[in-house]
Amino acid sequence: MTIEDDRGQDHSHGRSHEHGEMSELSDTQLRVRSLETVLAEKGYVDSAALDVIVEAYETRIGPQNGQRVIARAWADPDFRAALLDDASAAVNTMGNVSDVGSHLIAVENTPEQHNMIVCTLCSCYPWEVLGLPPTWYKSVPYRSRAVLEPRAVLSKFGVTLPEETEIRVWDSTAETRYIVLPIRPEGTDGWSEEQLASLVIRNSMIGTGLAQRPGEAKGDS
Amino acid sequence: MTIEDDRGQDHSHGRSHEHGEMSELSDTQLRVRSLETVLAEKGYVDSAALDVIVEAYETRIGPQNGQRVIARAWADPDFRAALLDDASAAVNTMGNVSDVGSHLIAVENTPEQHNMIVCTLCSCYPWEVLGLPPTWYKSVPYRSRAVLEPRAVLSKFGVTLPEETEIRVWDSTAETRYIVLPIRPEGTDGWSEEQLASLVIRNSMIGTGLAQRPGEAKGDS
Amino acid sequence: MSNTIHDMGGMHGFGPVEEEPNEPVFHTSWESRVYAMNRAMGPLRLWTIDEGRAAQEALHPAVYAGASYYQRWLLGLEARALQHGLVTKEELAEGKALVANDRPNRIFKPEDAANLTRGSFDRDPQGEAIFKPGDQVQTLNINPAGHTRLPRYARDKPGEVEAVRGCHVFPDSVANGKGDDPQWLYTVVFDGQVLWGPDAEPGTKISIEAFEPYLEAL
Amino acid sequence: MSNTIHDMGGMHGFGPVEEEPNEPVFHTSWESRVYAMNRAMGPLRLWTIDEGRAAQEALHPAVYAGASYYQRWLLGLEARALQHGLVTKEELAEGKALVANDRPNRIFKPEDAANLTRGSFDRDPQGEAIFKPGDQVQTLNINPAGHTRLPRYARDKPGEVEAVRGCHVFPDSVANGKGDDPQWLYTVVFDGQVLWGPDAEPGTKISIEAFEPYLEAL
Repeated sequence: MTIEDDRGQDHSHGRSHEHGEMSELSDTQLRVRSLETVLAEKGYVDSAALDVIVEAYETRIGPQNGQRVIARAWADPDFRAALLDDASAAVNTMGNVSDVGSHLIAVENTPEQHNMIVCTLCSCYPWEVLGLPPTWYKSVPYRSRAVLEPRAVLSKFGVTLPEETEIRVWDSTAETRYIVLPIRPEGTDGWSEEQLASLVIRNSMIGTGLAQRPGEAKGDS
Repeated sequence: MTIEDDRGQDHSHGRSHEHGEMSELSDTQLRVRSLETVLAEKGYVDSAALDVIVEAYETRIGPQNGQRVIARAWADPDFRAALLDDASAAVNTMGNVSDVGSHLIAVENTPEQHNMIVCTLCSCYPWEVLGLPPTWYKSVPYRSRAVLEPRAVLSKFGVTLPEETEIRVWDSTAETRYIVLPIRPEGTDGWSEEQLASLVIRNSMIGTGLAQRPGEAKGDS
Repeated sequence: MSNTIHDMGGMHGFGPVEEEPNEPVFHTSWESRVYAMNRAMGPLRLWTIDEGRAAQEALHPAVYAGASYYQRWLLGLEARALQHGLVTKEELAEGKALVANDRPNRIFKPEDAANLTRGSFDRDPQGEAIFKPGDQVQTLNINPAGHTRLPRYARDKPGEVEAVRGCHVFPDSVANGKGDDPQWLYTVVFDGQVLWGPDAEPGTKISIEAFEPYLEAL
Repeated sequence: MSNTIHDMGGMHGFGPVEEEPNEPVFHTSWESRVYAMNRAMGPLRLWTIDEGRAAQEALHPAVYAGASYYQRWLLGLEARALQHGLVTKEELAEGKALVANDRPNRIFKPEDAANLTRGSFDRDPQGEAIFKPGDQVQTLNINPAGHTRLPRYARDKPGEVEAVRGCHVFPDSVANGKGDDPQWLYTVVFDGQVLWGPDAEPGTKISIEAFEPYLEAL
């Protein structure tokens, strides 16, 4: 075990821990290749299928699915009600995104309650509608802090809410999966679903962000 | 960060973690030397004084001090009463061991109650009477387990007590320090303090052992 | 295991939350292979999702806290593949198959990736749900040696049942090799002050998904 | 910090307790130098014992759980020496003094080692002790960002005061730079079942040394 600290290097937290260091990445890479080779030779995985899974998450299954869900909920009050009643069923009526499992739950932000999702015990995430989680969501800082100091975490994401707004943290400790329905931004009357979707940043569906206002630069998250 | 696991190596727990690996020991060694050199050059430490401190713990300040305390408590009822009343004061009357600070407490094993000492938050230990703690006492397995499953821990040390005996774990969370007064073994009537001291193994003063019986081979702990 | 480092809700010391601008889906190709292998082997039903979690929870805390997310997935997958006898240590060390095996009848094929839907965890209930929304409950103080999904910070605390989420596979049973043992699942909400005392941020509520055996009526 | 990995009472996953036969006092010379430096710098009164603990608690959990005992002491001592401006990073990297400093008036000399007695933590009380042996108390549910000596497993639990241990320096104050703030110290004993629920081993009691501000009357 190499001892590490903060002396001049950023070894003990943050990205270096999350992504490993170059010299060690190659160890890991060799180890992954070895595991895949053995599993494939023994007939447990089909490497071509792995390629297709990777491609699916790099292209098809991502936050764009959730953006369309949220935009429709903003545009269509019946869909909004259906979504809040049974998110799995409602999303599956949209047809052209990947089916979602039985346990999706949508929670609605209001001026009275802001919702925020975490999985303290592992990294549960509604990947059918949001794709794979970002590194920060899976990171030990987020998992440890979100339930204890959600306002402090929100402020790291640039989100400051009025004192009167209750912060509600949902710890995904079972197979239910949560998506946040953010507040529809003002100044969007009459917007199409496609226009509305452009305001739905990924973090707004996790609760660590708000939907963008019209004209606000679209961030990556 | 190198990832490690149990695949063929004992990297993830036990002694390799406690003592480091050879290639890394030398890193640590250089780092220690650097720190000592700088502190000495700047006048914060005197390397000759460090030598004397090391020598003191390698020779003078060790479990032999506690053994004499326990032996006297077994041999002398007045001393036993004084020890249980105020262990610091009682030990300091013995004169020829290093003075102990104000906060030593002796707890007596009986057939009804077996005492066991731990420091879950760091590694507090009565070094004035027992010397420096053994590695297992400072280790994360002992610190995490002793308060939750003391009987299971005791059994790892070969100590099995009757169900009726209550196990009392003392977590040293402040500057008080605990020494266990073990049960005097049978068959020692009329023994001298010196003879009695030979039965007091170190672990019996921590509570992870019992005093040895006459004729029992003396272990290192 | 239950009280391991993975149960980190409310712990300090892990550093600040840091967002990466323009983060890619995968940072390296090995990350994507690790993820895809884990996904592809799920449908083989050699183990459950909770066994997968338990394999990661069994990592030494220094490894768990120091490894990246996909490094943990790699270590967990290796551990399960070894435990289930799918591969041997020698094969992993040499990077090739050395011993014959009973090949699975059906493996995940490229065409299966068209529908990566999650399986359902709903199961037929063994009885009526004991609690209903609005009920006041106390979480139990459990510290099992095996897997559980009741986090430490939410044990032995009073809360309110907010919703009944159906009857699901019980992780504390299935991950410990004792079958589905389906249990009612509830959303139980706690006041921040109840969980954290005066150090809680004001105006916060935290909920967990709690299986019925975690709860007793208040 | 409070809820960091150092607060590990009741955690699982660290492996078995293993005793080393014929263990030496120090395994390597660097271990002995690290220990001796820490001891020798204590009397300089540049920091308190609780600041020393806090410096180790601030290590990343992966480092804390993976380092050996004396590696942690080394990292803690380096951190304090840097924080207090005794040394610079450049000096540690080069292994020699590069900048002048205000030398301490008095350092630990060889003759001081004749008496390595611990200092006293007794302080004059600020008031009468509130509790006496036999009193039933409840530990508070605190989760401070700063240093504390109330372990997580013993928070928010009922126990009994068994002894009054005098009035001591209060770690939660002194380690956070707020002075001694002396507080009464008690031994508080808990039933194993109260701390761990039905998973407790039968017939066990666990005590902590609890400062008065950790307690309220029951």
